[in-house]
Amino acid sequence: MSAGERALSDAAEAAAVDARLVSLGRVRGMGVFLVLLGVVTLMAFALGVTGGARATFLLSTPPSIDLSPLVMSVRPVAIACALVCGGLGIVLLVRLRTQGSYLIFSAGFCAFLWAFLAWAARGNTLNFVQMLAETMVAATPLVYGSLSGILCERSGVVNIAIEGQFLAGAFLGAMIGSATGNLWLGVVSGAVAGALFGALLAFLALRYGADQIIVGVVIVAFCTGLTNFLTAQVLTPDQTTLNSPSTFSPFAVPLLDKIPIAGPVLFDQNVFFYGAFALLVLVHVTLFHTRWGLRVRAVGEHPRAAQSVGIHVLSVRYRNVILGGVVAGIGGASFTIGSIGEFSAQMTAGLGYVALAAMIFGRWRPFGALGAALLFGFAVSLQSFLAVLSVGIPSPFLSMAPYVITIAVVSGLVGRVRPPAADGVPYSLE
Amino acid sequence: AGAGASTAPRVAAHRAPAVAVPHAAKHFLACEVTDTGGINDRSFNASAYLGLKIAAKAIPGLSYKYLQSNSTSDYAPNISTFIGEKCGIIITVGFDMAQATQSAAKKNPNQKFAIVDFSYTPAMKNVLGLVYHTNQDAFLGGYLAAAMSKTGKVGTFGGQDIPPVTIYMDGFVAGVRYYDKVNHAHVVALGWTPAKKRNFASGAFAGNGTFTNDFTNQALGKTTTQTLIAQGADIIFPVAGAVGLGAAAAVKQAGPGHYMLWVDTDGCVSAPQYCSLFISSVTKGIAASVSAAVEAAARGTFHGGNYNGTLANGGVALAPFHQFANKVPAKVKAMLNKLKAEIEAGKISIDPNSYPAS
Amino acid sequence: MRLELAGITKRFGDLVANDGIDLSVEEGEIHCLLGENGAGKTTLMNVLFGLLHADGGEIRIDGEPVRFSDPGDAVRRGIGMVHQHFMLVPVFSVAENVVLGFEPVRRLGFLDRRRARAEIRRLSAEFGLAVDPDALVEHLPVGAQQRVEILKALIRDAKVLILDEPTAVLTPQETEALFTIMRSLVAAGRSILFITHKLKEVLAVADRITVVRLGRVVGHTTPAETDEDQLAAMMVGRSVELVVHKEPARPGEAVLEIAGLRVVDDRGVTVVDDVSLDVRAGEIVAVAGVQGNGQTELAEAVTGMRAVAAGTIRVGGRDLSHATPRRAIEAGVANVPEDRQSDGLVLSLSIADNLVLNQYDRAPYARHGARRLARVRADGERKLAEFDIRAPSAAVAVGTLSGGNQQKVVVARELSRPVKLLVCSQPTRGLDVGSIEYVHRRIVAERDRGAAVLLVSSELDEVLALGDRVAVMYRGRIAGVVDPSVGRDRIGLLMAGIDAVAPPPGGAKGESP
Amino acid sequence: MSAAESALASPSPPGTPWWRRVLAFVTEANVAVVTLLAVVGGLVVGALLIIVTTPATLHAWGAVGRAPGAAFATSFSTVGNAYGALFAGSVISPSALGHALTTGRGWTGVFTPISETLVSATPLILAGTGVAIGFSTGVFNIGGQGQLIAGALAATYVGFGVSLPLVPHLVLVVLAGAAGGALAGFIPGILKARTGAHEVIVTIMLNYIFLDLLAYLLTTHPLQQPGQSNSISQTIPMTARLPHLFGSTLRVNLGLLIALAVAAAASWFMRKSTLGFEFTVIGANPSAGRTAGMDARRATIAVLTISGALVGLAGMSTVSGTDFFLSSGYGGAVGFNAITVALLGRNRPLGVVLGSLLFAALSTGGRYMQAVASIPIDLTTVIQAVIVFMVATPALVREIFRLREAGAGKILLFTKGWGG
Ligand SMILES: Nc1ncnc2c1ncn2[C@@H]1O[C@H](COP(=O)(O)OP(=O)(O)OP(=O)(O)O)[C@@H](O)[C@H]1O
Ligand SMILES: Nc1ncnc2c1ncn2[C@@H]1O[C@H](COP(=O)(O)OP(=O)(O)OP(=O)(O)O)[C@@H](O)[C@H]1O
Ligand SMILES: [Mg+2]
Ligand SMILES: [Mg+2]
Repeated sequence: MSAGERALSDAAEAAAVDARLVSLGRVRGMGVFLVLLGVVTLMAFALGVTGGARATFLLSTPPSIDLSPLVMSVRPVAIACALVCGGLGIVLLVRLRTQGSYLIFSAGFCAFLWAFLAWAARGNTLNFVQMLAETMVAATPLVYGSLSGILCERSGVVNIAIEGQFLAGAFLGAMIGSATGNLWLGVVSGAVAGALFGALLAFLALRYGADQIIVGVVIVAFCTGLTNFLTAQVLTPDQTTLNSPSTFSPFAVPLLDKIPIAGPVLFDQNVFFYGAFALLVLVHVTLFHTRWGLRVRAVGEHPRAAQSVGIHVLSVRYRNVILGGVVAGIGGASFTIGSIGEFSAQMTAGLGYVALAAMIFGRWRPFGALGAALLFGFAVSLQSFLAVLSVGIPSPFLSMAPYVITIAVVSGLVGRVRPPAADGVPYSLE
Repeated sequence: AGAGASTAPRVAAHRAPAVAVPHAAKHFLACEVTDTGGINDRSFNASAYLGLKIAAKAIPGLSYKYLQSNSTSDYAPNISTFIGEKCGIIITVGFDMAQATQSAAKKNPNQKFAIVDFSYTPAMKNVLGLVYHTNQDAFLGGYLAAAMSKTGKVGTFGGQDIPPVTIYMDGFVAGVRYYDKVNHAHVVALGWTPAKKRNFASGAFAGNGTFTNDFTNQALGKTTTQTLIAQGADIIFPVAGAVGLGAAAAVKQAGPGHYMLWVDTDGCVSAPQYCSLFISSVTKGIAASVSAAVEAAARGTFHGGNYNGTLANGGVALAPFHQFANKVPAKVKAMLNKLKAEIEAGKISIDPNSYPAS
Repeated sequence: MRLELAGITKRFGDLVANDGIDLSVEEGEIHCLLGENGAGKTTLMNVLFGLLHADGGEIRIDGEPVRFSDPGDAVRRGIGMVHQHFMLVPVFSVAENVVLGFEPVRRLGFLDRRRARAEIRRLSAEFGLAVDPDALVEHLPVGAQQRVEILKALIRDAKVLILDEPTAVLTPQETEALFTIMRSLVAAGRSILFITHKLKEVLAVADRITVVRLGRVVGHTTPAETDEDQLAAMMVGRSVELVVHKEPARPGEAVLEIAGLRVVDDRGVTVVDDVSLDVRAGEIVAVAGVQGNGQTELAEAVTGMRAVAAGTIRVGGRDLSHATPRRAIEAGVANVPEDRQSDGLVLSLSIADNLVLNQYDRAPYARHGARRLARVRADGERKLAEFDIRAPSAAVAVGTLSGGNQQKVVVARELSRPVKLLVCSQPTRGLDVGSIEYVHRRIVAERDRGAAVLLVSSELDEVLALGDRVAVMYRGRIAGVVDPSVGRDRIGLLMAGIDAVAPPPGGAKGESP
Repeated sequence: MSAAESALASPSPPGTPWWRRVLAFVTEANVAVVTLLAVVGGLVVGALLIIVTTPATLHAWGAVGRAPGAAFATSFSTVGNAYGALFAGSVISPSALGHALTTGRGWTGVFTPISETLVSATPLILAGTGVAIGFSTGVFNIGGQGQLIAGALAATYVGFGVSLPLVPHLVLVVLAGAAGGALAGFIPGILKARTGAHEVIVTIMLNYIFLDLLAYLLTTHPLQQPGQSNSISQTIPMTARLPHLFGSTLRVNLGLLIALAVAAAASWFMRKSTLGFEFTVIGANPSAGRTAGMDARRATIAVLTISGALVGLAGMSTVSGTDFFLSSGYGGAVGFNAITVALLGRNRPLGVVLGSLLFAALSTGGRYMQAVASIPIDLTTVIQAVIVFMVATPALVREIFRLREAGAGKILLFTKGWGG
């Protein structure tokens, strides 16, 4: 190869950019933050308690095999955590490399959390396992929502309508599940409801080139109004037959449910939970390892390129947007027949938007979104435990915790995201 | 809390068998303006609406309708819309609407109003304020819960940290503590720790407790309840309207040995699918008092003023045990009746701080 | 395989992009399609490739009429296209891009990446298209990206290969490599439709030449029977000055003084390393170098677009080391950015607005925070004439102009205010001879007016034609500052990081990273 | 483009008779026509919903075989009643008018509906304009609800906190409202600019945060009403209330004028001001803006702050225009309707004003419709949604109603995607 070629390869090295790497500034920020957290831990949780204060963490609930509860003396634990947290912060600052910085940061943050929980549960008992279990439950609808978002946006269609599809799925799921007394029919009809609005989005955005965000926003408004209206007009007059379905009850996976901690947390949930994780793996694998996925991503990144190799951009998008609707619809059904039973107006409480946040936060990757969902779920579970442990924080502040944490993480750790290049861009042949 | 000067239970007096009085019979329109909770909140909006229905059954020719409020800004226009509709009486629901109701009542002295969960001082001629001393029956509920608890822990949580809610929780906690005192037991009430001294204006919290800060998000109710159960409670008392359904779902999921007390209405009537979980319900006679007010208005016997629902006048009560009729020990039942009498007679305190917390 | 286009007509609204174009490509020939910006070359190729549907005329393969409803059809009939604007997914690996739409799969549609790699390696070897199948396309220099595009066509076994302005973004070395590939392809019995603006190249590789103007064929010819001037005249419809006339520079005092400049990208990698360079009033310093060796970052640093890690930048005595773009502009630095579409223009806005993009808030275009739209428009119309920008009016969106005219808008904006230092990167990329002539004249005129000019170009001809001095960059450092008279080869070697005296280390294989 | 503009822009050669030109105009898919047909479409969908959910009509349709006439008759009367009420409750009630004309009294009754419509349009105009400014700069502000609350809180505090004569007090309250919203908009702005946190996430989260903050402050001194243990704020004094425009009984107040002024100013700002131009450029192509010496970060912060300030004014307009106090039920859907209205108005202040009036009319009329015909007010949300659907897809409307492709006045509706 000519010298020129060599120069090119060097040039290539020089020009190489890894979009996934975080900037050094951010690493520095994380380091400083951890150090501060360490100090806080020391001040508040270590010195802020009476010497003898003990905290008890329950590590096992039925059905898992019995573990003796973990009894900790708060102060030493807090001091240890403070050291770990601050130490890792310093590590970040001195090595100042981007690789693995997230890992180190998460470790440090967990140390802080542990100290915080110990402090919160001082002189008291914290059911740690159940705390994790509730994290999972709270995360489940978010997983469905963000997967729906990923399916759509990876193919280049922004789906802001998730909240609406949630509502539709929740409504129809409850109504059919209740009317027929068959929960599986409820799931199916939830999926259908979601698919319908997915189809509407696809139809208006793809066939008529309507702005995807506008259509999305309006679908939410439409679903909100429609479900409110039908609840008042149809469900309420006939509550017992139309709006009191039973719910999927959790079933324990034999043997696995015996595993301490993991058992009750992961293997004693209801079908929507297992479904979410199955779907998660499925979407990940198909998206990144199959022909279908390759083509979907190509369409989402560079539709003209996809089209120039004979891929039918619009049909790929139609398929994905409707699939996304199905997923969101099922997620919606989980609000009613997977949890509460009856449908009540606006019961999804904006979680569709939170799911959207989880998707962006997770950088349009299934497992990234899972991480975001779990974080949010943990915050939800945490705040309810703190409330019951009555740590003296005014309850409105407890309930804003999940949202504050999300903002902190998104601005502190995630930063600028890179959506699929053609996301939201209408596509036409000529 | 809310111990307003209890005027004679005037309204209750009219709850005799409803004989259709001719001159009232031709046409009478009763109207309700809901607060933002909506007509289907399984709480005071729904109860008030039930009141209208009851009145309609009692009085031929009485028709009723409601207007939904979606935000604070809707109250005034909703009320004036109904005034325009020539409603015989307008029921407004919730303290949120106190101001709107008051100004509307001042502007239209001949328009009859009744407002749920609020009482005016000084009382107004054309407005009947309906308030309920739910800490009285909640006290009984607390005692019952403590008596029925196997784990020695019971839990409560509220929809929001506001008196109509926390007054329930005060009574509940008081009942539990009273149980401990008289039975030398150590049942703990999770979810609400009333402050020694109540002083709202200063901004100090009226206690420290668990709230969903939301009367509609049932999922949150479920999470909260699961948390209470996880922390050992086996009997839950949600004071959060429809959010209570989330609690019921959680209790059901927690399986045998976990029960709850419903709130506001008799749970076995308003949420029958969960009747098997309800030891009893701590009710608040909104429906009864509203229908009484409407009927009074229809019959032309309406007087403004304030109505205080108490155990004595049946304005608040502990609902039947239904499926627990023979699970609740006779001893406990007897005790509850005794307590009821003593509370009516004002013989025992229902202030949680008059008993030690265990 | 023999390809014929007969009377192809394509309209966009009332604009006729192709007007009854006839063209035929014989087996094993390189057929050059030549034409100025907006002549309709790309449009014609898109029609041929099934991306656009002709309003008239027909396509014949070996005499048999065919209809391409989409590129899939065209590919099936053995037509491959390397697009002017690459059709590559930046975040995909080379292998993924190459096999896209043509994926080898295992059971359940799982991608068979191993087979894809093997296939690519085979073709690479066969036609000397060095490229690493696992590299991310966005990390590759354009030359390599081009090879990926060619591989895309080859793996689909294209008989006729369309190359739309493939050399517009290539360095001399890359261009040479491409020609070698093209020759080996036609040797293997494939035929090539080759579009370019560069007459030298046409004469170098073409078997036959077709020239189009304003959507019409203006003539067929062969290298043997024509020369550059004749071709230029055919393209533009008038005679064109191909050599830049400029008097020897009369440099004044230094305007731009760069000392020990170090620029670090946001990952901490040093991209400009200890660079010191002066540009004096009335001289053009051309910076040559392979894409990605720091010359872009150098220009960005000078124009305040990129932070400076160490060293100083002074313009007219003022320290601009840590200046914002705005302060650079105020200091009299004009900037013709490398990528006009993404950095130079707002395609959705009108020409008039784009012409005042860095003046919009100053007199005479604004008063007390209010824009004077009437004035903006009037001036826009004036500059349209002055800089001979071909557009119906200054009110039309810049996006509707062809490449050449878009570049003229940028140049017009930068040169229509007092300028101390003119920084232009790849100023004639993708432009036709007519526009190139114009832009070059403008740059020289600016120099003669007494401005200092820093010209960054990977276009060796341009460097040699315009530069009074040539600074060659390699891996962020200045490999040498030479007089243009030293000639292409010496400079080419410097660009490749090889000092002319040292023998080129041969046989280095494999494309990184 | 604005409807007004497209009306002028309808292309037809000079010298064609006026009626031809009118005909040409009404048969082409220009903004005015499409919007009108969208409204029709929305009402049709609403009518169908009424018919399929009202027992009486369902019953009639069940027996359509035997008495088809009855089915139609019932449907018509039901829908007729509902929409009659919708109109009477939002624009003018014929009966009231008749009564007023005959007796010469009760004129306020005649004007009450329109006044109510204007009242509920006021916050929509303000908030919608705010969101629109964001959109036209490629910033998607879903934080309307939060900024609304922030503005309302600030206005309330200043309202009861300070005591001044009417004019200065009002000015202060208005400024406070704007400042509150501006702060709530500044947060996502600075976060996006400094850390790249996406404004969609941050603004959504802030909505919940402000809701909880409100809940907290309402039970806390000094906001909470003295002697009141409920979560309800102090009432603001007369001096802090926006004066009514037409006497005490009609609630339409100074807020409306403020809203219109703001809309006009915004229109000028986006079209003529240098900062507005900077916003447009950075919205369309940030890197080009940067090359031209614009500061994209500063612009992002400025846009979100201004956008927030306008939404904050909306909050102020409700507190000191109609409510006079805050409670946990504050806000409702204004924050989200603002987005829909902005889109309906195609991110143009003039459009936002018209869109707001339409939305306001539907919801005030909806209230009356529920009171008279017992049709749940949520129906109007559905109608509103359908309208925006159709406005957003002119091509669809063109197909349904067989309109010609519009020359000028063609509808261009766009937002930017995530933009990264
Ligand atoms: N999609 C389109 N819509 C409208 N006009 C178009 C479109 N594509 C091309 N044109 C116009 O058609 C004409 C021919 O464009 P084309 O890209 O074929 O020119 P070209 O010969 O490739 O020019 P260049 O040498 O700059 O690539 C130009 O005026 C261009 O503006
Ligand atoms: N925000 C808006 N709301 C309503 N109409 C608008 C808006 N912005 C622009 N328009 C319409 O678009 C037209 C063109 O806008 P533009 O800003 O170009 O005004 P202009 O005609 O250039 O002003 P001037 O004549 O002072 O230069 C305006 O005349 C107006 O009719
Ligand atoms: Mg071209
Ligand atoms: Mg072109």
